Amino acid sequence: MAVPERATLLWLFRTMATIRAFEERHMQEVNAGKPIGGGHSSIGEEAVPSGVCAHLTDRDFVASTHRGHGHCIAKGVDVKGMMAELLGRSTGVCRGKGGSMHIADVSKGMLGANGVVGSNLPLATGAGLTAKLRGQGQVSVSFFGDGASNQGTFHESLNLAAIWKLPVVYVCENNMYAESTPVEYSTSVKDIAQRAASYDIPGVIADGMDVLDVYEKAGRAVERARRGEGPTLLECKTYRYFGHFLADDPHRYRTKEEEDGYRARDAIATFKKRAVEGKWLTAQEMEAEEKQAYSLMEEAVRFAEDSPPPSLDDLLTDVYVSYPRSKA
Amino acid sequence: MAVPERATLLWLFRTMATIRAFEERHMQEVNAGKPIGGGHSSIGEEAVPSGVCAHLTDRDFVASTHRGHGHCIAKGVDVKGMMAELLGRSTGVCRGKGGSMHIADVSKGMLGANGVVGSNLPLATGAGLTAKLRGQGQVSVSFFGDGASNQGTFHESLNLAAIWKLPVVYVCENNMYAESTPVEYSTSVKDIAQRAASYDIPGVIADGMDVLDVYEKAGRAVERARRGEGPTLLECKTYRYFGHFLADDPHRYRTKEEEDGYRARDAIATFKKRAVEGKWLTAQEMEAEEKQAYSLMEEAVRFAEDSPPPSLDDLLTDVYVSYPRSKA
Amino acid sequence: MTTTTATRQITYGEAEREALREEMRRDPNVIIMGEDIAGAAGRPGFTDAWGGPFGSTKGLIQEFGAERVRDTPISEAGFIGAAVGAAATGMRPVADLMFIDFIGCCLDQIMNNAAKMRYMFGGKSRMPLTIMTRIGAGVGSAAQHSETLYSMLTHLPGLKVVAPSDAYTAKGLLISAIRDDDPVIVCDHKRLLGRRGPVPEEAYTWPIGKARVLKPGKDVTLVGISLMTGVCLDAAAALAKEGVDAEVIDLLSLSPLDDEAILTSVKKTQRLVVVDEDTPRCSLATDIAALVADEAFDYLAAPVKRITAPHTPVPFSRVLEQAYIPNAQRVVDTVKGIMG
Amino acid sequence: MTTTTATRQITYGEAEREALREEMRRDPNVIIMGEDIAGAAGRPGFTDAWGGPFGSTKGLIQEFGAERVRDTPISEAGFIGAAVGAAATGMRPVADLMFIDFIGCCLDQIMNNAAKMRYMFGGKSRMPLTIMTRIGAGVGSAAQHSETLYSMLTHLPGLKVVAPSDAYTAKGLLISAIRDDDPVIVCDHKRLLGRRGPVPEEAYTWPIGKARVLKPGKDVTLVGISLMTGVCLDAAAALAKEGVDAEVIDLLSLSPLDDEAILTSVKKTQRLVVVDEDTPRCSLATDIAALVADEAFDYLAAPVKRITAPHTPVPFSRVLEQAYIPNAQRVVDTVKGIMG
Ligand SMILES: Cc1ncc(C[n+]2csc(CCOP(=O)(O)OP(=O)(O)O)c2C)c(N)n1
Ligand SMILES: Cc1ncc(C[n+]2csc(CCOP(=O)(O)OP(=O)(O)O)c2C)c(N)n1
Ligand SMILES: [Mg+2]
Ligand SMILES: [Mg+2]
Repeated sequence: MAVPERATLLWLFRTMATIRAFEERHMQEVNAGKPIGGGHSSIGEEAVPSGVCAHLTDRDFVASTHRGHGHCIAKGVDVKGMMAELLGRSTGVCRGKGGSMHIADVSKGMLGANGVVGSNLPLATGAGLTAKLRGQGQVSVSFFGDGASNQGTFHESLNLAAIWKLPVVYVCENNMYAESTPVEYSTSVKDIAQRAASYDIPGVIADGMDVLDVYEKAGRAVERARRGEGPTLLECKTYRYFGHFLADDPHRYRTKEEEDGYRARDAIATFKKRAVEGKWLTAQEMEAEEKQAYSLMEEAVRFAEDSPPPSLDDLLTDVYVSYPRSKA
Repeated sequence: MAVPERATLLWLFRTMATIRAFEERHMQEVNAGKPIGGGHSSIGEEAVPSGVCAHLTDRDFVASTHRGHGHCIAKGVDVKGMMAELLGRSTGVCRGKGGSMHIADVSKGMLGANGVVGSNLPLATGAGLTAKLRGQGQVSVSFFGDGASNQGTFHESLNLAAIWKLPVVYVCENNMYAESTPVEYSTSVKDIAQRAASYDIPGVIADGMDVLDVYEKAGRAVERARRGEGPTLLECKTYRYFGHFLADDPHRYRTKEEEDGYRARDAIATFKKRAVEGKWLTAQEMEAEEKQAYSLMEEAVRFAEDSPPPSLDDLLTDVYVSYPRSKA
Repeated sequence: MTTTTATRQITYGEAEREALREEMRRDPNVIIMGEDIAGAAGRPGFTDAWGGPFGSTKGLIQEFGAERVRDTPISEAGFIGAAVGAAATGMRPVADLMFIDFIGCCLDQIMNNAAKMRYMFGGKSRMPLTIMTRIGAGVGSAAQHSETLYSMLTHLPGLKVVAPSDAYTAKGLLISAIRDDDPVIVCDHKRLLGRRGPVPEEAYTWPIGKARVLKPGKDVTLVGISLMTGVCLDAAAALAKEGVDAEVIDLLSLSPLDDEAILTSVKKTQRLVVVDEDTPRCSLATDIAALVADEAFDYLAAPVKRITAPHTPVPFSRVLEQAYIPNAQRVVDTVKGIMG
Repeated sequence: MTTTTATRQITYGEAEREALREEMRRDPNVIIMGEDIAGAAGRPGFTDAWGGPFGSTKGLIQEFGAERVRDTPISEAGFIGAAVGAAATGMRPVADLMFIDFIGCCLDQIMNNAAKMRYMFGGKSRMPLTIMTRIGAGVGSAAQHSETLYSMLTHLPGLKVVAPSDAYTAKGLLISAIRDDDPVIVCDHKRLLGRRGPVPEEAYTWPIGKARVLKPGKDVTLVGISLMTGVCLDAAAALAKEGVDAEVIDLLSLSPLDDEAILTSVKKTQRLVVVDEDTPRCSLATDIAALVADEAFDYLAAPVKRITAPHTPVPFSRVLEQAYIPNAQRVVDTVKGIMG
């Protein structure tokens, strides 16, 4: 494996650190009872969106899941606008109307988190169709979970993308659980990548705890897509450190030992160690990045809290309202 | 390949001949403008339901498609009641309320033709669940087309049956077309059986123009299911001689040569030839069976035409009717 | 706006094809996707085998090619969801859902993505998606191919729903739907597709949200939808012979609803009968009745009546199917019952 | 039948769990299927990790085992369709659809198979299927987890739809649903699940199709559904202080509808306000208004009023979400407006 260039390494680290800082800060706010509705933390999985989105620009598309904060950040969505969104403020990226499960910024090619498991795969496929029809080398990425790989939309989307040779990368974030359900129960194959055989497309497994492995394999898939050779199914084996949502206690369905095993391979810590050992980046500059990420979150929370909530008029905007006329 | 015993051979031949006679007679009625709504002919595909259902009893289940007459006959549904159904009579197996696309006889384990492509796979899966919970060795079969194999229900059903080891045989009748759409356009794999890899279950290809090949391979799948070893995906390569529905001219999307090629391998004619050559059955007894099948159809049409249509009261029965009260 | 001076007569289906052709010429972002909309996809030597199950897209692939007139596998959630994704990223797709009865295969994409994205994203996205689909009983296709069902979609915020009643409105509404930045469902009654009527050759729009009065009258308001508009006109003609002067409103848009047109008419006639082929519960029929019982209450001289299909699936046998569908006689009888 | 003499208080969710347990003991054909209804499926040492996302099935797997309390993958069309197939072949399954917002993933199985088979097959099959699902806004889950949506299902012939309003009716209706030979959708409001109320320990049924009068009154009829029944009671209490005597009907069954109960009440009070958290178009609110505008027209003294959510998706921000949901103040104001 070739080591990416310094700017890329720095971007990968910064992105992972920003995601983690964001998720931690958000968790803190949720625990303080601020945003109702909670949210799904992606702590532990930072390497996946970072390694994939490193290959994308604002002109490429991402369709995301209920666990979407990391995808947003890696796709370049403004962190302050995100925090304001999660706190339901009018300055949120969705003006406070979407919240965690529908956070989006179409101007960045981020087509939204999605509260319906499996629902984003057709969306990403359609974005891939746009890319193909436009012919400008854009690429579309769907992130989805191991659980989502059992939805019918997975099958229909991969078949469509395969027969139409669409520039889509289907990234399965296999964190081994769908809520409390272990993947070995829900899923009839050991590796989800194996399902690529049903579509005659490449099925690739990456170590989702190793950002460089994800980066390399996603790079190949994105390049293949940009060249017009069609879709790839990329399975990233990863782990969420916390519960399914913030109030969920994961020890009801998995062992502490299993968790410790993954935490010992923490993507950020491992990267730091390797970067120092390989003299790619210095410990100081990485610590500075981390500090910077945490202080950005302070700023983001302050920004959000200083922002007003939406006005009541916003209830009826952004949708044609026909009935009852102006009475709702 | 071991030649089945004489009674089985006779059953296979009689069933194929009955299906063909039924479809021809129905076509005649449709062309005479009798049943409105037409129907989907299965002429050319007779070997598939015959070879599969030879392994089933009334206690086993079949879930069928829009092209369901053959499945009904092979599953033992009364031919007179079927003809009456297609002509909309009160003596029809569904009392005239279902018609060709919903013809059913639950008492025979025939859970219905189905007008929604792909919709029967979950039904058959559920019947397989019943079979498993009952623990009496029942088996469930889903027939579906090449087109249906691109529906999400295919994926969800096969995954469920695989993880739960349900006694279900998924029989893909690959007749190379879904309406006018060739399978090589719609489907990302050469052989649909290949998709079994996504579920870690056997994927088997049978020659759907050869009833003995279907019989043998279906037998293995049914036995596996009865033993509690789980589902099989059995792809039968076959061909419909006529259009998608009776008014469809198939020469708008396929060549006469292709058709001729399949007709030259006609399942009934081939079987006859081999049976005579192998001295399994005599030409005379097979001709008698065919004659018998055609005269059964005369009888069936007469029965149907002598039967009254449903009474207007039937509009509101067989469903709770709440509203508007007794006013419809 | 309620009539046309065109003299050329074409069918409803041809009118829609013309709308598609004109919009595809006008805007390269317009594409069509659906099962067998061209046919024989990818088969050398067999272009345009079907041109759509109802011929609505016949001839378009020759002019616009297979990239823009795109046959799909049988994967409603997949390809309609892909149309949603394409619309979110700058295309203006028209997706063909063969029968509205198949809505359950793809409703999630329509209700959770297409209908909600603009609102959920704080207005920062557009969803210029059109879905064409076929409704209605009467052709012997039984329970899974004969539903009307538009009431279910009208229930959903974020969707616009229209139901043309003739060739003229079919073309105008389809063009409006394609140009609209919100998702629009166009419900075509299978028994209207072959009917001829005057249609201008050039592109024109019929505004979404606008009903029309097809026959003015002073004694009772009949609201018709899709095929039922013709039933209302027949009933009005029969009623005229008996001295009852019915006003016939052709609803055309189900969402948004032209409540002004309905209220104005009922305030004049003081009586309302809604004729709707959909099943009765939580339907367009109840919707319009409820509107009037609230906002025109003081004008009403008689109970508000609804004539609908019964609350059952569609039966196969012809005698039952005919009894299932509302007809002019039922309208006449109902009107007489409230004229007293 | 409208009250219970029980004194034991348990939550709505516990009442449902009791109903499930009692019916599973009573009939070995009763099974439950759904995502995480036990949890940690197949993982040695971790039985019943969740007991359902809302705890409704907690403890059942210990008694009935994983064959009958069956966790499923995320495959709504697959497992709900499998429940339909199991019901058609002799089981009596209860399928758990986590949120009604996911109905679009499996509607085809419900509307084209479960709802129609009995009719299509000429009455020769049964469909003893129960689907439990969660409705309603107010917990900050935004547009894709907060819908009410039962109106869409009520529209469909062949389905029965119920919406309990407290622990007592939750248990009685769930038992009725399980014993019913037609498919029944049980809509549980998420904000009711934790509320306590008196519930008898033994099994009992609340008849499907039967509403109840929770507070008699003579001036105006308030019809509430699910959580909105409580809103009606609050409004009635506030109105009483102002001298308005409101009758509160708790609808409970949406399909079939207890039209007798509604008509009897409105004929007495002459005024109707329907309070429905669902969006307004083609909804239960219009359905009930239309019924009354037809069949109790001669008794009505004022316009028929509907109080509903606006015709928009559910917004996230708490201030907007609170404004979205109908409340007692709106009911009071509306009633005052028609008391004239
Ligand atoms: C269609 C649908 N079914 C069920 C749910 C409830 N739900 C939300 S997240 C989730 C688990 C998803 O698992 P996976 O796809 O592996 O993603 P992860 O949460 O592990 O990131 C479930 C069942 C949903 N949101 N949508
Ligand atoms: C969900 C759905 N989509 C589309 C249709 C229309 N339709 C009916 S049959 C058919 C083709 C089915 O092809 P296949 O599964 O190969 O079966 P075959 O007709 O070849 O037996 C289509 C598209 C339908 N009935 N249901
Ligand atoms: Mg997961
Ligand atoms: Mg086929």
